[in-house]
Amino acid sequence: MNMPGFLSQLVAIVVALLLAPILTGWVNQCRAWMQNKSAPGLFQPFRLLHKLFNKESVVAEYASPLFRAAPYIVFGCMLLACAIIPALSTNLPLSPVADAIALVGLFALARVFISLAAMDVGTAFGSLGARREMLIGFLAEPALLMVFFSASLISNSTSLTTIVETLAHQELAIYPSLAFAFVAFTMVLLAENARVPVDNPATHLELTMIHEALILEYSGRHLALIEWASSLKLFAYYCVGLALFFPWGIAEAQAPMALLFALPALIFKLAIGGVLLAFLETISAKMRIFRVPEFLGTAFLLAVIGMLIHILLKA
Amino acid sequence: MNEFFDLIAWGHLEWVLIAISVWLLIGMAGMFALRRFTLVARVLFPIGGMTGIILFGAALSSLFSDVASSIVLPVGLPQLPFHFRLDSLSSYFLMIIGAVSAGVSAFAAGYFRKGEGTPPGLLCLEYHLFLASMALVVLADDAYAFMVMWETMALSSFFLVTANHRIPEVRRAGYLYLLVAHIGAIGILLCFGVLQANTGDYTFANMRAQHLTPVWASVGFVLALFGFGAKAGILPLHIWLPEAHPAAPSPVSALMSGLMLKTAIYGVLRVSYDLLHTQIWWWGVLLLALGLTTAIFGVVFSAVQVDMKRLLAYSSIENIGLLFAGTGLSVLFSAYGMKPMAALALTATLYHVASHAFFKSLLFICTGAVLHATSERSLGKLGGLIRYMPWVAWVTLIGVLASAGLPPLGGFISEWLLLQSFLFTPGLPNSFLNMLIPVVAALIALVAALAGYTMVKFFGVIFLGQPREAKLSQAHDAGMWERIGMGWLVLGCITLGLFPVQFIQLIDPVTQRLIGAGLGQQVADGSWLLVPVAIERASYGPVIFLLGVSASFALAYLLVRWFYHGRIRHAVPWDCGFPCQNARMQDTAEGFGQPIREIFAPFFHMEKELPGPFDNKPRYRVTVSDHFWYWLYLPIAAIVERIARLIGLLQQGRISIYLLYSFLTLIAVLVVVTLR
Amino acid sequence: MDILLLILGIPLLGGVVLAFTGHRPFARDVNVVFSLGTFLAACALTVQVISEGPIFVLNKQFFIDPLNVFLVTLTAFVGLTTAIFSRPYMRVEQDHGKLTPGRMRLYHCMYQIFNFTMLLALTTNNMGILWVAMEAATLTTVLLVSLYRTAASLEAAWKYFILCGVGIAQALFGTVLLYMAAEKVISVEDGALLWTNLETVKHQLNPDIIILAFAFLFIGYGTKVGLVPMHNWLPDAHAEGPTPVSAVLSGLLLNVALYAILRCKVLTDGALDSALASQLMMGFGLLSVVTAAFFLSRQKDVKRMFAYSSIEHMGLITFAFGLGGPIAIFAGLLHMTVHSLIKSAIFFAVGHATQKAGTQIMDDINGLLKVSPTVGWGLMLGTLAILGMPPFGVFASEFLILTTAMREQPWATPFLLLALGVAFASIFSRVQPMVFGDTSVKSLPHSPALVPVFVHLGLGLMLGLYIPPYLDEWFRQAARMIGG
Amino acid sequence: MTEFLFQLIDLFAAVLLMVAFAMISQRRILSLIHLYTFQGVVLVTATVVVAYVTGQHHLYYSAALTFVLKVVLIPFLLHRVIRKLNVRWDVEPLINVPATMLIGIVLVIFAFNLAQPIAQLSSSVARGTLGIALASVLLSFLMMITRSKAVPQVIGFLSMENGLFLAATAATYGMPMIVELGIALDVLVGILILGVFMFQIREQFDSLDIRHLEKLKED
Repeated sequence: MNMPGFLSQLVAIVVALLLAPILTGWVNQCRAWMQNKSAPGLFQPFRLLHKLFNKESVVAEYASPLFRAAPYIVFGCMLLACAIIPALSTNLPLSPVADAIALVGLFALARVFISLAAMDVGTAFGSLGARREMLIGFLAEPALLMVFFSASLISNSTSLTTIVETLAHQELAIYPSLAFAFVAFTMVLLAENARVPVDNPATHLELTMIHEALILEYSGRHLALIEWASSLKLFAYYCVGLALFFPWGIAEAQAPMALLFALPALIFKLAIGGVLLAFLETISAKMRIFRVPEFLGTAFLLAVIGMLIHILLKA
Repeated sequence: MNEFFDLIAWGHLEWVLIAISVWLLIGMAGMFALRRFTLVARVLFPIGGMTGIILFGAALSSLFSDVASSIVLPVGLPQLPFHFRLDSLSSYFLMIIGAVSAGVSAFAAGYFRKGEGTPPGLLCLEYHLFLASMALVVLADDAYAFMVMWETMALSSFFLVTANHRIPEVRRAGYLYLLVAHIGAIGILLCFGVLQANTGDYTFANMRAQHLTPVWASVGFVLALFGFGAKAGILPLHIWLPEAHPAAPSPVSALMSGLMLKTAIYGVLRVSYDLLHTQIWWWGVLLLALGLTTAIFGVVFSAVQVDMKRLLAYSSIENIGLLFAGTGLSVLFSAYGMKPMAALALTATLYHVASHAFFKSLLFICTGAVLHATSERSLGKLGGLIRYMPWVAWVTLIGVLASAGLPPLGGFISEWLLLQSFLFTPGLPNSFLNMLIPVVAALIALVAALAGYTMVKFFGVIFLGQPREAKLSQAHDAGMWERIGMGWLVLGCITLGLFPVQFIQLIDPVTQRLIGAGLGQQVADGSWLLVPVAIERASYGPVIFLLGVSASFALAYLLVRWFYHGRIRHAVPWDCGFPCQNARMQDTAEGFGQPIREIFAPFFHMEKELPGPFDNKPRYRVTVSDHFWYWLYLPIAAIVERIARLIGLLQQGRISIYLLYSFLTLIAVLVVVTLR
Repeated sequence: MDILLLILGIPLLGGVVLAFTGHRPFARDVNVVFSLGTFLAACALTVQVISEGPIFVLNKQFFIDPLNVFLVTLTAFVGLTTAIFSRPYMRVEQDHGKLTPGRMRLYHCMYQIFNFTMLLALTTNNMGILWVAMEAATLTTVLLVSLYRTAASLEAAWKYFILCGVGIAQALFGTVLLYMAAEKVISVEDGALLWTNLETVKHQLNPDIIILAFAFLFIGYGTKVGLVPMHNWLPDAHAEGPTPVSAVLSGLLLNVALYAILRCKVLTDGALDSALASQLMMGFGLLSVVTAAFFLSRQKDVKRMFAYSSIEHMGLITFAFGLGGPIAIFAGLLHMTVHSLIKSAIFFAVGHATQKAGTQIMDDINGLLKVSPTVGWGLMLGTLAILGMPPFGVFASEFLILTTAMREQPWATPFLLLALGVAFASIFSRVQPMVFGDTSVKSLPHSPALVPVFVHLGLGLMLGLYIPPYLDEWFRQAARMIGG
Repeated sequence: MTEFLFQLIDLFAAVLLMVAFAMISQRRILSLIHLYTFQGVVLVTATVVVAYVTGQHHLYYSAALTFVLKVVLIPFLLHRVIRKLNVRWDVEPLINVPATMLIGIVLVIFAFNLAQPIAQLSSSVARGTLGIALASVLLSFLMMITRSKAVPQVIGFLSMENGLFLAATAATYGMPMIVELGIALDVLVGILILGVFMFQIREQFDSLDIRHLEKLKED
């Protein structure tokens, strides 16, 4: 692979690793502000990770190797995901490795492993969490896929870079289909990243928790990896959303220098996105677990309708 | 590589036939060593596995040198001796049969135990007869040979299913299976009756030469769909499948699910692409609709099963549905003359044929191993086996990932290709179909995701968590032969997952032959990237994908160790500080299926038994069964019963009445002949 | 001394001999010996026909042509195997006190005479003699059916006699009309009833008379074929008679009756311009197939069930002949052959099974595989074969019939599909528990004679995979003759 | 003279038909047998006349055969049977007599319509009687259907055979001799067997009412 390509790839990965926890911290901070709480610092997540890494990790006595491997696998998946999503530049040598569909597959892989790990210890909460996680997954995945498809139908491609390039380059056009897709995508994002109204990461209440139940048995470095992975996941979703719906400012393959302008653009977009997310989380209330299928079903339908509209209006 | 193939390029068909006859000989040998267990299990079955590999090699090489060779055996009907022909389509399926059967035979060598109902020699005979007839079905080049082999396949597998016929359920399952198979076979037979077009010449060559009117062609196609659908377990002819697969010994279920169902796909392809020249668009729609309905039905049902083999059986129904959908899409495309798209869809289908063959037989033999270790089939009584049989567990995990359609394994690639081909459909001239497509794609995505759900349940409940029964701690890991078989199949799954480019080169001749287009050239460019159309459009590189994940895995591992530490402490699980944990508190299989039951409630025919608020022995029971029993099969049975009763009234034993019948018949016939 | 007369003479002589010695213990072997003689003679005849072609003897009173040569051999063969089978079978029956020595004498005597009458019906060239032979066959089998002298067997025999007697009477009327039509064309001196003569002048026969004659002949002989709705005697006779008799009834007598119809059909088709005869045969054939299939699903008695299956198959064969065309008729002839082989094999196996279990009620017969694997497999394979599972010959013929019907008479195929499906479901659901599963009965003193079963099944298997060239040639010539 | 003889043949045929009707209406078994014998006599005479008119010598033989068989032997056997089993009592038909008669008349018309066109084609002098023959065959068939005791049923069977014989004579001056012999033999053996059966039925069911023979059926 050529040198600038390698460079931008490396930059993308490092940026992802660094920005992801900050994004999480930023979202928490905004939410705290909106809820009139005193906010933790922007770098709180890094401190948390550092603390956890330092702790020794306590593992259930009859946990299988799968349990200990899972965090690394999940982390790996999320890192790869961030590496192939054109957040800063479309000149990513790794990008052809996995297109939009493969990206969804990647998320699914991570989800399967974390759920299996949760079942491995064999506690009541673990299996409960695994079940709920898979329940959300099997509804969110197709919805996400449909979102990608309505973008792919416009750009006649499932490769993320091509999608971004086509969307970014053509003169400004209104895509109703993309509007639908955007709403759907937002709902999926909320569900996938364990956000209110689907899940509330801030509680360990048996009736409500999903993501927390999954990682209940983890501690120390394993927990740290998982936390990092989940913030990477949030970051990845943001980048996907930005790439699909606000692809402006992303550097082209031809112009390596554009990276310098791409980074501030990205940070700016992320910041706004964070505020919006915090806002959403603040105004909406946690819903009962059995309503989640309806929520995600709506997202799914919206995405499908988006595709239909595209085919109807050829736009 | 290729010069090696050139070396043995002479007479692929002969090689194939030699391999098949070796199988038959082994069967005969089993007949003579009826009760000599060690000989049968440790010698004959491994030889059968070897033969499978030979078949695999022969078929592979014939795929590379794409020349159809045929042979006529001096058996069969006088004017219609058995014709056999080895073209790319048949060699592709032969290759899969050979490869998969090799693994399954090796497993079977270690699987069959002493004193299980049928004597081992007989099992050996039926088993190898089954393999041989499957191979010959794919080879057959005239209707009679095809039908004979087809029914022999059904018959031998029936006897294998009923190997343990002391159990009434097994008998019932076998009966149901053979009945559906036979009725389906009659359908296929009638289809050939249409295709031969009154020439009285039943060779496929003649059928290819015929040019049928669209009406007759459609009649033939529908009959074929009925017949092959019955064998494949397409809705609503699927009921035999979830009965027969659990009843059969695991290697047999592996063969049935992994290979026999594929022969039905082969039949559909053979009829609709080879024997019939032109496709009509609504055939494709029909296939698509049936396939998707079946797929969703299958996956939803498999998600709520509590018997591990039933779960896999329903998942087979789901995969068959996907295969039919893919076929339907390619038929649709080729009906509109969009050859490259048709080739893409067909490639996806054939790829899935291969990967499903591997991972499903792998999963089935894994359940076999579990069954032997624990003698438990119900998920509710398993759990935690990864500690006692780690080998089987990890092998199963790979199968599960492949079956869940996750990258970087085989199942994902076929679904990926299928979805790619769906993204082409806006090119279709028919706008109504264009509208259809997003829905279809969405459904496929849904099915794939649900498959993931099911597979997590399958693996998690069997192997993870704590053992739900005390005896499970005595479970032993698989033996040598079983490991060899599993290892071989795992190898297949991984290869299919990591080297799609190379494997599509094998599918290329098939699509070239059937459709006249193929992905071979296109794909060959990016050797590590799978590029079906153009690099801008879509690409996927499993190897790099795997490398990426594992690299970051390793990186994270090392860095953590480097900057921090690797200290670890073992303790009782925390579980929110819950004091008294026991295995019964884990999610049961029913529990895991419950959300699906709630969401897809209309799919199921459920009987619930809920505890009242005040009963001191509260009991919760829910049984899920198939609507089609109550909508279709029981009514049919009732109607037949009623008609039979009415006809029975004809014969009430009074001789005067009998005489009256004859008398009236005589009068009637006389009237007829005089009025002529 | 002509071989043809030898074939007729041996069983007749056997009948006479056994009429005096039939009650002795060695009579069983004598019976086998005579049947063997008949069979050997038939083989010799076959060889002669293969070498020299059609034969006439006694100024054309008897003849052998492609249509009846294989039937003659088949009859002699099944007669032999049935005799072999009945050795241990009847011995056991006698031990059980079901039969007195006198009855054994009657049985052996009548068995030979019955063979004689069937061979006579097959080989005679004279339509009148054909009728006489058919009637005689009825009389002998009536005695055989009523052999046990139980109330049920008497009832069955009575019904058999009355129904078939009346039917046969219609056939006689038909024969008279045939004669009437014939004597206008052929002078009475050179045999106006000789089939060969009629066949040469069939185009000149008066259609009005011939069609009427055919109506009577079809009803008459059709009663013996067991076509619905004249079939009512058949299940009773099969169920209540001794099993060897059921075997020969199903395996041979029905064939011979159908053979008679075929002979008449050839003449009718020649005389008529319309295909009325074929339509009649198709209609009655289809009716029989469907009705019998539905009857099957309610049976409790195993022999009765297989009797209905015989009706079904006879219906199918009749339908095939009605269908016409070289392939369908070829298939019909093939089906006649294989059906008689397989069905008699099934009856052999069933006989042993019922003797073991001591009942004919299927619900009381379980786990044959456990008590005697050979009987079990014999029954299972036989059933699968008769249900049209390849590679047995039945499948070959059904394959040809159905594929031809699909393009010739598409309207009929749904009925056939339905009937075959119902028949499969009904029979197999009964037989499977009989063969499989567990049981507690113990085996019998005399070892069962299972060689016949497996020889028959083997032949049935062979005909599914390989048909000898001369047999094929006969089938084709016969098909040409019948197809006109 | 021959004219008169021809009319005589037709007269005999008519008598046969009448006898058939009489049999349907007749209730007493004994007189049924008498009627059967009488039918035989008429048949023989008719045959003789035809033989005389046409000079067909083999008709004399078959007439003699018929006489021996149907006028002497079979009636004698029947008499013995009913004396042994003493069943000379009345039998009530399943359908009452007038109805049967009506059906019979319809049958006769049907038979005539059926036979006329063919009879024209016959070269026989007695061609007119073909219809009558067919009619009496059908009538005996009807009788067998309606009667519910064994003996009348057998008699119906036999008189049907008579009708057939008449048909043979009328249409074609009788069948070839060999066939005639065969038929006669069959009839004789048949009646013997039936006789034996009647004794066994009697001892099994201690009655000759065939309504006891209804055990074998689909349930």
